[in-house]
Amino acid sequence: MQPESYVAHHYPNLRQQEHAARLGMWLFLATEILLFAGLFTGYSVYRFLYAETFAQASEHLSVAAGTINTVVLITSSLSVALAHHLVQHGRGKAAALSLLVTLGFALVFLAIKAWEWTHDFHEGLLPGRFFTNAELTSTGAPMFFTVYFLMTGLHGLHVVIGMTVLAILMVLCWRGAYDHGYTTPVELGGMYWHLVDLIWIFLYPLLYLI
Amino acid sequence: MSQSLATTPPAPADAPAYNPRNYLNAEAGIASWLLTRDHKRIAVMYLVVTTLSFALGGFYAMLIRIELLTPGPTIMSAMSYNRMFTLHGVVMIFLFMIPAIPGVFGNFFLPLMLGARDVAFPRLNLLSLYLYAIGAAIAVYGMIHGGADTGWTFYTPYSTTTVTKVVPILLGAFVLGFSSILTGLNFIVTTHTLRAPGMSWMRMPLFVWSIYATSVIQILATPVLGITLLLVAFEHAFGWGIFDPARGGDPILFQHLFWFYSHPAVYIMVLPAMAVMSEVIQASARKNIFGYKAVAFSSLGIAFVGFFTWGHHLFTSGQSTLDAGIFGVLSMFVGIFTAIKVFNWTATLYEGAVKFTTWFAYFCGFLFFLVFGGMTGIALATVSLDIHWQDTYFVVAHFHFIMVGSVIMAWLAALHYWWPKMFGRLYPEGWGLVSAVLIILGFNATFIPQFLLGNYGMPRRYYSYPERFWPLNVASTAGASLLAFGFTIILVYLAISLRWGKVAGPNPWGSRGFEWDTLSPPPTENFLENPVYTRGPHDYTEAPEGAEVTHAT
Amino acid sequence: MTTLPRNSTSEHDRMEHAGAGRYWIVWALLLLGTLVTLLLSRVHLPSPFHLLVALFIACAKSALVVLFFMHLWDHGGANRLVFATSLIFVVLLIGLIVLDNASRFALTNPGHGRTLDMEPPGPDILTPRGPPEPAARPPSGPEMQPEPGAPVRPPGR
Amino acid sequence: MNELMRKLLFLPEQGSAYATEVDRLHFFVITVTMVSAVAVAVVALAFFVKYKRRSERQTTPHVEPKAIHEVLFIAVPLTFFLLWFAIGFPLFVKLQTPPKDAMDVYVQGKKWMWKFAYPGGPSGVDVLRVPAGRPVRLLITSRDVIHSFYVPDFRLKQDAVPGRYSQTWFTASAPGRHQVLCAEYCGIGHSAMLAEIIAMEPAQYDAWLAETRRSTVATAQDSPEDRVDPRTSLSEQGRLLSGEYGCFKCHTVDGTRHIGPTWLDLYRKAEPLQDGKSVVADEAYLTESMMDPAAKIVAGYQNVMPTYQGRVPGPEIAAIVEFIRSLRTDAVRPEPSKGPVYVPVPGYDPTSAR
Repeated sequence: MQPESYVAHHYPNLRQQEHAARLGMWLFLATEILLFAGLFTGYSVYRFLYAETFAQASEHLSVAAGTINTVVLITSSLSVALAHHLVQHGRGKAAALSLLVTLGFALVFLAIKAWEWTHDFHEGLLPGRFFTNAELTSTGAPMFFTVYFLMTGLHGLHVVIGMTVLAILMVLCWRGAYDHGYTTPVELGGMYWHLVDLIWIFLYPLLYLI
Repeated sequence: MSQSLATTPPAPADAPAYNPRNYLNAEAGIASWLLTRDHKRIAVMYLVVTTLSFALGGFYAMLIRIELLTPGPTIMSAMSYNRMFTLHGVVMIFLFMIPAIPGVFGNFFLPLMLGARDVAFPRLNLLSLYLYAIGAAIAVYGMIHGGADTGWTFYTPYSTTTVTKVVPILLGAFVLGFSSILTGLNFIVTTHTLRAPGMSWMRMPLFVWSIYATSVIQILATPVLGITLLLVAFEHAFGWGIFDPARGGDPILFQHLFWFYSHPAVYIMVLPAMAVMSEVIQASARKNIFGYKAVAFSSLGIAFVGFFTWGHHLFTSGQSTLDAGIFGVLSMFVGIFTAIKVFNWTATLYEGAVKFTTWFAYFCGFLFFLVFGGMTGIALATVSLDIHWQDTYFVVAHFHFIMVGSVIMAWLAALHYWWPKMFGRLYPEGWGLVSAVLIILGFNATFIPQFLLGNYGMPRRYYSYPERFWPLNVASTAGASLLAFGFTIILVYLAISLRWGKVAGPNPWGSRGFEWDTLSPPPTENFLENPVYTRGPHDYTEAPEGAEVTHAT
Repeated sequence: MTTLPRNSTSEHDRMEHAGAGRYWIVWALLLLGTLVTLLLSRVHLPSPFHLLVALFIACAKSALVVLFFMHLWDHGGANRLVFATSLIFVVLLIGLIVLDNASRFALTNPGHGRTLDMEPPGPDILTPRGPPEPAARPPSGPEMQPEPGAPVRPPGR
Repeated sequence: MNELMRKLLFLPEQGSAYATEVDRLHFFVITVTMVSAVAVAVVALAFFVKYKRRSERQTTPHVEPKAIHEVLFIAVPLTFFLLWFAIGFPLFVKLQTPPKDAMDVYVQGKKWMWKFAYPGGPSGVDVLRVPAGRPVRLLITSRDVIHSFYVPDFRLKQDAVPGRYSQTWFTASAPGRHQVLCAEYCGIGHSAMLAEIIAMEPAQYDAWLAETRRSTVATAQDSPEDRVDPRTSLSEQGRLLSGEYGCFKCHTVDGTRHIGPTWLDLYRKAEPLQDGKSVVADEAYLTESMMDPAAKIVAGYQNVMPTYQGRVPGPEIAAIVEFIRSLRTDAVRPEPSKGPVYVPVPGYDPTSAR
């Protein structure tokens, strides 16, 4: 069940190595969580200071787009989880297809995001000094969009990175690299994608549903 | 020791052997170094780059001290001076103190102490070295093209409006942060998964405990700094206004986020120093530590509580009185954990067999700096006293004592203590003691006047100063020259001993730390046989050539 | 190996044998959570509850993702510890900073530079430094003194 | 005792009751610290002497500490630490809560000067007059970057953050002069951002305030364009305006070299430029240097001066140029406005200043 070729020289066995890889991934995800925590702190402080303005500014965002994107990301998380499940049962090709579905959802997500941003551009709903919207005049409105663009931007960047990782895994799955009981890379790549989903789960109510 | 006596061919006591097939000569050629995955080679490369950084930072420091020799302009303009102290801070903190001990000695000895063949992710380890190099390169690019004049604290809105090259410096620090994260990640996973048979948590050397605690901080704090520095760079480049008071932003928020990393960063620097010293004191006193659990858990305590004291940097910033109180009290608890260590180290000498060596001299210096630096830290946490001291030379002297003093002492102690293990040769003990005395005296002469300057009311980052501060500044500069002289001596004799030093043998100090069980220098695979541990480190209850295991702890 | 987590074998097996069914259930629950948040946001609950409910649902949803999609339900202690620790630090980071803003001397929060009764008379002193009207004031307006050594910036950029 | 400790520790004079209180805590903390540090050192030394290594093969017993040791190691320092905090924190709270009857002064930090304003006037630069014995609340803000208002004699410090006010307060115990420094790094002029608090007898202060208000009320309400007061000479106005715009942070009027060229004898002087040319400092050049400082940099100086384009109205430029013209070594000129010199003079009569 354990092909020796996967075990690095300094590990006694594959299980130990998987344990290490998983722990390493969780530690990495912890750093990602704290990276976003910096932005969430900024959000919290400014929402506290400009509570009403944030509520008004949030109404200029499209709740429909946000909701659809939430559904899209949640579903993409499902397909990644299924991919891992499939590859564990030796069905590499099916797993690759499942990852392809995920990539499709990710593209939909990015497309909707791009549409939203274009909309914001036209409305002048831009961060800081670029803010030109005439309807929102109170202090703090540009700050909302600063925070909004920073958070969705950083999240979007993670989506792109995640897509790259999943694309590579998809190719490897298709070639049958993980059909031998060694599925750690798929699991770790999946965890990264779930984190992207996780962060969006918080961004959605905080930005769209104030 | 016992178990690995089996793995180490017991060398005859009178003719210590130089291990001919070691990690240094296992492969030849530049590429074999640049592409290595051996933690020991990576450690040696870290040693080279951090030493270079230290020299660069020290050069800036000397320029600063010369400038402050007279109250008015001395050798440079105000603008150059502002850049000097910024670069001094950035180089010393991000390029030297944070990576120095974990990168060099953590990398080299953590696997050796755990009985592992390498760290958990050797490729990641090499990547972390390269990230260090890239980060350093970006920062150096920024320095060559004008440097930054913000101070290493990058306080907004100054840092977002200055015209100097602050963005490359920020990005450099950001990349260095990733290097630091990867190192920490590697150490944590190594400690969890690669302990050799018999190496239970309560048998781990104290060095490992402290490095583990350090890694926890690196993992949790560094990302916050990363995003904060990115935000500043972003704001400087595009003006999105997140910290811009003219757009309703809050510069104090920046200070919170910055110190959420940068206060724990002090422990990223000090904990490895404590790690080294816990080993050095046991080897010096030939005695197991007094209160193993207390010392081990106090490292974790420092790592944890150290996170919730960041607000003590903001006592005068306009932070709320309530928050100041919370942060003040929590700061006191960090002091407690440090006090536990100090008392336990001192008590370790009790019933020991103490020998005065160069590294023990550094231990004494370390204890002095830690006690005084720590005590002045407690005084600073006593909120109302901090009001007078905040942003004065008192703070400068305080943090130079507690983090620079202790890190340099530990770095030098580690270098001397482990030199025979790393390179198989001995340094000249006489010269070692001379330079140790010079450095400890020089350090005191540099920074004790600065405590007094702070009391007297001289704010930090002053290019020129009223004449009443003059004599103390001269004293400080004189001390700094002594310090520079001491470092030069060390550099020279260590370089010489690398080639012509006396061959050390596997264990010249008779230490019972686990890392001494293997050959000097260690072979690439660390141990000739897989070690199995039956008792804790630093067990001196039997004579060196004593028979096999009799009792396990 | 002493270092192997004690439950690692069973952990591995549990993961192997968990069916795909539970992923679909989790997915359905996540969609349900999204729907509930959306509907509740239309109800306009009073101020703090509004946020609290939204955050509670978000936490529940993310718990589902973490426990089942990311297998924390099956994984050993160290992984859980890592995740829990990171969350504690996030909460304390945000908590202590917002607490500062909430309990400060009120005028020390941004936006209070222009409170009327704080306005002292006299020429050119203490001009209100409150946040400007959006888009009304260029960033390096006449009040922000340009950095010395700066190339002269065109006003208004 | 108080004085001895203060001198030993190089602490500045105690200008307020608060300073004395804080110093008392300081002495307590420092004494305990020193005593305990020495105690640790003595114990370590005693161990070192007693337990010196006798042979390289020496063994030592395995010592496990008793729980009581570790408890003592924690409890003793913790008691002291918390005691200090318990004394220190109320003092801090006191500093954060100004008394209700305190008089207000608005303080504005600006690169690189301190501006002070009393509600109802007047306002001034770099000199703050306060009555001794009366509490003064400072509402501090900044105009550009963060500064920190630091008065060592009062053991007082509070950051000036742009866009909002922070507060602190003090009561000067006796008439005297106290230096103000900037403690938060703010750029090139950071170390030159000095000001002075002059504590006056309350009666003298009241008289000074009334007098100053009478004489400035007419100009104070005017718009900046009309600030050139026809009652004083143009060069005198130029001198005042130069102080207000912070020219003296970089330019001296006594011939010494500073960040910028001195103004003494500058008018009609041939200045060598960086590009090798030279220029005669006439009215045109002086005006251009204010509006576009980077255009012609005098050799040996850095391009650090900000532009004053749009910030200084025409009549004021004229006044400043006139002031520069008046600065000739052979001319009788008004007292140069240097930064305050820190000389604590006992019994100094502040009303005679300026």
